[in-house]
Amino acid sequence: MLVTKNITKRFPGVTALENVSLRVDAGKVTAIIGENGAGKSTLMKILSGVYPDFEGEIIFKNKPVRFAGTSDAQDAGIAIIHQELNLIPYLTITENIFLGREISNALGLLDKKAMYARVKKLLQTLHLEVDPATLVADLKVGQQQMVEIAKALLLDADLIIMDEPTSAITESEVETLFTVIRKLRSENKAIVYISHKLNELFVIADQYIVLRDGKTIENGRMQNITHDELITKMVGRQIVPMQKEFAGGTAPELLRLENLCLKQKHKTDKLSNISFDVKAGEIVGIFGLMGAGRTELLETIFGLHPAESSGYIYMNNTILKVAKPADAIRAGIVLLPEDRKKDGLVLGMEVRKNISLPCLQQVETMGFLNESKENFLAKKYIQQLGIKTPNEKQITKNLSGGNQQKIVLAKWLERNPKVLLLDEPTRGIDVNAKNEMYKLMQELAARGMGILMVSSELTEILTVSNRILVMAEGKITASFSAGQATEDNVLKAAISTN
Amino acid sequence: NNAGSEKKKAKKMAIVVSTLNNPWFVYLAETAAAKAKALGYETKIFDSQNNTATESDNFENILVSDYCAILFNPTDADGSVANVKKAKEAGVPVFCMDREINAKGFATSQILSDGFSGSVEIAKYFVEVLNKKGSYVELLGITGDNNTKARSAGFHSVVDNYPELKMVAQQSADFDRNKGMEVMESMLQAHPDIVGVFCGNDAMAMGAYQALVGAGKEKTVKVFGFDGAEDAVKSIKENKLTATGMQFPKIMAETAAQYAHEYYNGKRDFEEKIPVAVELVTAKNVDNYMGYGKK
Amino acid sequence: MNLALHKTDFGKLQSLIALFILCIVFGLLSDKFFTVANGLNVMRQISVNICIAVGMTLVIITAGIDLSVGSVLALCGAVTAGLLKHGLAFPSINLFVGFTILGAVLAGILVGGLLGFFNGFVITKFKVPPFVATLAMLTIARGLTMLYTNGFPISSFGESFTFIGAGWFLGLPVPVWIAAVIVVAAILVTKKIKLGRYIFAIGGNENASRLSGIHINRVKIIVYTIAGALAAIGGIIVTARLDSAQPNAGTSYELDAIAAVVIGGTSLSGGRGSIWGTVLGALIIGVLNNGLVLMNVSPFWQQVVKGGVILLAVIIDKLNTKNE
Amino acid sequence: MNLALHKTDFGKLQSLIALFILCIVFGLLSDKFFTVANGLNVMRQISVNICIAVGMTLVIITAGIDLSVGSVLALCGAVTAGLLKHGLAFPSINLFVGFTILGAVLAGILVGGLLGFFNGFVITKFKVPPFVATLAMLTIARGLTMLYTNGFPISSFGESFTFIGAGWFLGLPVPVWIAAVIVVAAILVTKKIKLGRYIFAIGGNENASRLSGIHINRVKIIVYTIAGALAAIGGIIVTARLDSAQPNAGTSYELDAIAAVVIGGTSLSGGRGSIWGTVLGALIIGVLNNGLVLMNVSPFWQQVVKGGVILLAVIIDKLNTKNE
Ligand SMILES: Nc1ncnc2c1ncn2[C@@H]1O[C@H](COP(=O)(O)OP(=O)(O)OP(=O)(O)O)[C@@H](O)[C@H]1O
Ligand SMILES: Nc1ncnc2c1ncn2[C@@H]1O[C@H](COP(=O)(O)OP(=O)(O)OP(=O)(O)O)[C@@H](O)[C@H]1O
Ligand SMILES: [Mg+2]
Ligand SMILES: [Mg+2]
Repeated sequence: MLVTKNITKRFPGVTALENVSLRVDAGKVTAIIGENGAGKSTLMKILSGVYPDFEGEIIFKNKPVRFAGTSDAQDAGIAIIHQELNLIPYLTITENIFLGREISNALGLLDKKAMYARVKKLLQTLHLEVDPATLVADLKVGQQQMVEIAKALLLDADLIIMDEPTSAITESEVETLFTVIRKLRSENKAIVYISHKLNELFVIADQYIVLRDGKTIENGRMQNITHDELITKMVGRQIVPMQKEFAGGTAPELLRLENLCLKQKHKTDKLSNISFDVKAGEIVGIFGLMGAGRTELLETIFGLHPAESSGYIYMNNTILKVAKPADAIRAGIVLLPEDRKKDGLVLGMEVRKNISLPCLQQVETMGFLNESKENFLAKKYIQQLGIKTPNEKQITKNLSGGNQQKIVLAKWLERNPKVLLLDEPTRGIDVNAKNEMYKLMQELAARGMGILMVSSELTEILTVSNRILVMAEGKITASFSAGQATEDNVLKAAISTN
Repeated sequence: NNAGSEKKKAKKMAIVVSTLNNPWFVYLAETAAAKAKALGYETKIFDSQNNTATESDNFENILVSDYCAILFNPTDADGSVANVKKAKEAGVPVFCMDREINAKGFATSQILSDGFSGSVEIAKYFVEVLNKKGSYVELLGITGDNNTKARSAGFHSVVDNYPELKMVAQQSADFDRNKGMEVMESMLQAHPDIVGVFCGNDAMAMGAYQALVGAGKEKTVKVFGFDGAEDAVKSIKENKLTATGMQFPKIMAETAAQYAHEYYNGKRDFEEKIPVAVELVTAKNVDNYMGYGKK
Repeated sequence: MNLALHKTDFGKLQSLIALFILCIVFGLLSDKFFTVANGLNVMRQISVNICIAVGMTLVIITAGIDLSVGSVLALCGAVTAGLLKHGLAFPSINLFVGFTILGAVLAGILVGGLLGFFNGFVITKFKVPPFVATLAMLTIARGLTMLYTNGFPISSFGESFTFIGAGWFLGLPVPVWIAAVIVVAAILVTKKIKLGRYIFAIGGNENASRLSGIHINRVKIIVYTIAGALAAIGGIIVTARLDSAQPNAGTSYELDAIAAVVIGGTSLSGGRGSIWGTVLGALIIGVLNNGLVLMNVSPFWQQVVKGGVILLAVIIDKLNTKNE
Repeated sequence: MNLALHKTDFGKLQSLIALFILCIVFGLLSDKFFTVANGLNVMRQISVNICIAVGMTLVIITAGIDLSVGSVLALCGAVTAGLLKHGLAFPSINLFVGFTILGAVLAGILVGGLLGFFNGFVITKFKVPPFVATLAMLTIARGLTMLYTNGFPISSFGESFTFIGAGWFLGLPVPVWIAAVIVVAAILVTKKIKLGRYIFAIGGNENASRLSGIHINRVKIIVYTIAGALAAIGGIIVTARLDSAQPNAGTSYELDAIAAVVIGGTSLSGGRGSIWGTVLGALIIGVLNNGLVLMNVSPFWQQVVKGGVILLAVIIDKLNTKNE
């Protein structure tokens, strides 16, 4: 279906791709795997016409092609789901999905009914229960992710590229996505699938291609390789999976919530009577299906909904008034938000400036910002978290998705907070980095930090948490100690609503 | 003549002035208002912001709220005609102050200060002071403005007959004191040898003088203004400005108000055009004058 | 975010409240306010601003801005007037072209369209920020107007032309009809056809729109061209109304237009807004100017009050939208 | 986005090229251009615009805008002049307060700061778009100026005050020194202290900044206050230079200031920009005004040429930045 020969792409200061040659077959799901910054997205952007200027050639359906723009690629029959969401916030779901290919009637007037109907069907196949007339701005990341998928499906292209389509969605949505993919495969379409969730690949992928540092390392069939071999190939060495040791337990209580509620007009409350505590050195995992209210929970603790929220937050047994994030931060509570693009980073700013933003006082000397201190700080975390960037002066926007995520974490660590709120902390992070992240979390916990982690990855929750809370429709439906928790009793609790 | 048949309107006069962004017109408007009040009328001042369209809006608004007369300082001799027409059709008498409208039989009376012949007077004195030779520069007012055109035209109608008086630069400074200064500063760089400046109004003249002081040329370069503003008269007394054209906003405003009053009391036959001469103010006769008028 | 959502839905409604309050107040303070004659006055007076503001709305929704409308208005008014009055003369080849009213009007609109096209071209092809590009056009067009008119007005064209600005049709002033047609057309464009959809998309997220294969530049150029043409129509109305083309007509009209757009709830950062809102914004400004003049407020105080009221109007708006 | 990156790095350099070309051209066309006297002349003339544009730069980097600077300038100039000339009189309690020059100047700056604070307050607390809030302040402040001065200038304060605007110090005009101090201070603020960093962060991504614990509102209010105070300083300089406070001073200065900022490579969408660039922008505009007068270009043509050159300046800039 598609063959690339010696594709090379350079950015100022970085060679993202170097002589990449690969082939993608019809009727197969080809997984592209590699560490953060390996060049996966860049390659996909080239295939889909986002970057018209590159060295090397692309042969699509046995014809050499060179796309001047995305519309060319679309016309040729290549659709892509970008890693970063690309939706128009103030247009509805329908308007977004049909953007650029609206249905107009003879008079040139938009046929809104037809489009609405079409989208409603599309969303049904994806089990996304929202009105197609909803503004995208009002969807959560997960829901937006599904809209992106729908958008790609509408094209019914011959080659569909999915760059980390599942980074923001939960198992149930992943399942629906997979049924869709299987259908496409049966229709003899080619699918390129990028994900850092390796076990997904073993479920859905037929063959794999490993990218490392912008070079193709190897490719083969999924059957003939094991989980660990795959990891070794991407990272280039063995990695030791984190071993969980039970901390916390008797440690003093750090954060306590009492009857935390979050009202919303003409709707059922997003949170109702949430009460639990987090002990020093404890990692509490919160699991739930998309829309369970986990994000709102963290946001409320962090002081983002002062007007609508009620209930009490205690820090070390003293009541804490959080009217705005600054209050929470002062008290030692920090949040790693769910949507790094919107809430996490100033993308236009240099890496070092993003890292130092919340802790500028640390890099001051006599009231003046001290550049060398700042660079030192930045370098420290680039090194500690293995952030892949030419230097600390790189514009954050130019970093790969996963590396951006690491920066969001880095910027909080320097403040060494007492309580760390993590909303989907490993979204878009590669296995190795993930593993490092888990180790880091334990290390921090060991230092007496309390960690509250929201994740849609059940395995992740089970690996790191000392205690697991399950949320559904704004309520806590169950609580397990790490010992008791198993895949299915957690999932049950997540689905049951009472 | 529908004079008799009219029902008595309320004793309210509207004063429509081309702009309040310039002290001279503020003075014109306020004197008119004061006089009308003294004659027992309610008054309201309307600012046309140098925009004939805004002037139309003002007229329309006036015509729905029964005023008995409009004391009018037009924004443009041609553009304002339509507005005066509208007023006449609505049976509201219009008395023009200072600036005319280029149409007969619409305004009940026009009490005009003749910018053209005023600047002719200044020009004559200009020629005399510079005794017929030397290079000079001119500062124009807002481009496209009536007074800008009239005053410049009057000035050149005289000065251009003296080949040895050479205008080396002609720039606009928007009737603005600061602009006047800055443009003058730059012109002095290009033409250090000038002996005179003619300015479209006193604000620019004062600015130009400031620039000359800055360049240490205030003694060698003669500055001529127009309007008879307080600052200008004062500075002529102090031998800073050389001359200005004294207009008599007080006289024009008060005459207009007086006429409107007489019209209200039934008088109908007015002289359609009453020119109010612009008098040349120089160091010699300055003592007879004060800001905007005679002592 | 939600705020934003509600803004687009109810923004108009909010400004509507502000407008009502304003009318009530003026109604109480001046018996002249609620007369038919005065109502028609206000409508006639805002119609030019509406023509301009509609174009401005489209531009602003694409996250752009057009500062040149005021002087484009002046130039096109002058051109139409000039062609009507003197036609086109080419002495060299002693050719003279006379113009019918329709011809002159179309020529004026064409010129406006071309100037707008130029704006769009510079903005898209050379990536000049709209603010700078149109600021430059503001001075250029003003200069051209002065050159074309030598700074002198062009006047008196006779009834059949002045009809456009001063005439009546079915009990309403002609300018009001023109404005109405433009508004309806613009609402169609924004709500019913692709172009409108793309305008919003580009303003909402230019990059995403490009990835969806929209021809960003083409759309933008079209929008600026429309804005130019609408400014031209405004210029023709003004000229006809005064029976005279003033070389410094339209000075600082861009501010009134932008104010109408923003008060109408269109966001200057693009992606959100509505024609309907803009109309309300223009009404608020028009009623304000009219009411203050009817009441006996001194011109100096008028400025203070006007500023204050505009502020209040928007604050009321915001306060209502806050508690979603 | 790389564009963006390079823009911030080299933007200044680019405008520098434009400036050079401009100077060369004028140098060739007029032998008077490259004289010390004229150089000082230009510097003196742009110093007021620089005062204003520096404040404007900070505001624009936060993704805001301040249209009120022109009339704030006028009001503060008038207040200073009034206090100098007539002091403060409270007849009721027959109290009279005279003002020293320093006192009057500080009072003027204070008023400017307060007006700016009010802008910031309305913008942050009531979420009024900066454009509307400051547009309202534009009319309000102008009205207050007219009320305070009754529309008449306040003049002649004597040598020691006019020194501020017309005096010389170490071979440079005093206004140039004042502007220089302000520029240096502003560069320090933007590059060397927390506040500056926050200003950029807020403009770049307000959400992320809030979640990083930055007090958005506080920072914004500070910025608008600074802008107001700087406008006031500009007003005092103008008043001192003319030895007279003109009620209509500063009309449409906001456009010149914004033009300087944008030509200097600061993005109106916020997050990017530099004081240094703004200074270059102001220089380009100043040189342009000066050069055109030196060459005695007719006022009509001047406007056309000016617009064209500004356009070219920015285009050159862009073309150079394109090929990263
Ligand atoms: N616009 C750009 N400018 C400069 N460098 C870039 C740009 N885009 C990507 N890069 C660099 O190219 C390399 C590959 O980036 P890419 O996004 O393809 O990685 P990736 O494999 O998708 O990583 P991830 O798994 O985190 O998404 C990275 O080092 C990144 O910093
Ligand atoms: N912006 C919004 N407007 C309206 N409803 C919303 C909005 N965001 C979330 N919701 C609803 O509020 C509830 C909580 O959603 P939220 O996404 O916070 O839960 P979550 O478990 O964090 O989901 P996710 O895993 O996607 O973060 C859900 O019913 C969701 O549909
Ligand atoms: Mg990627
Ligand atoms: Mg969430």
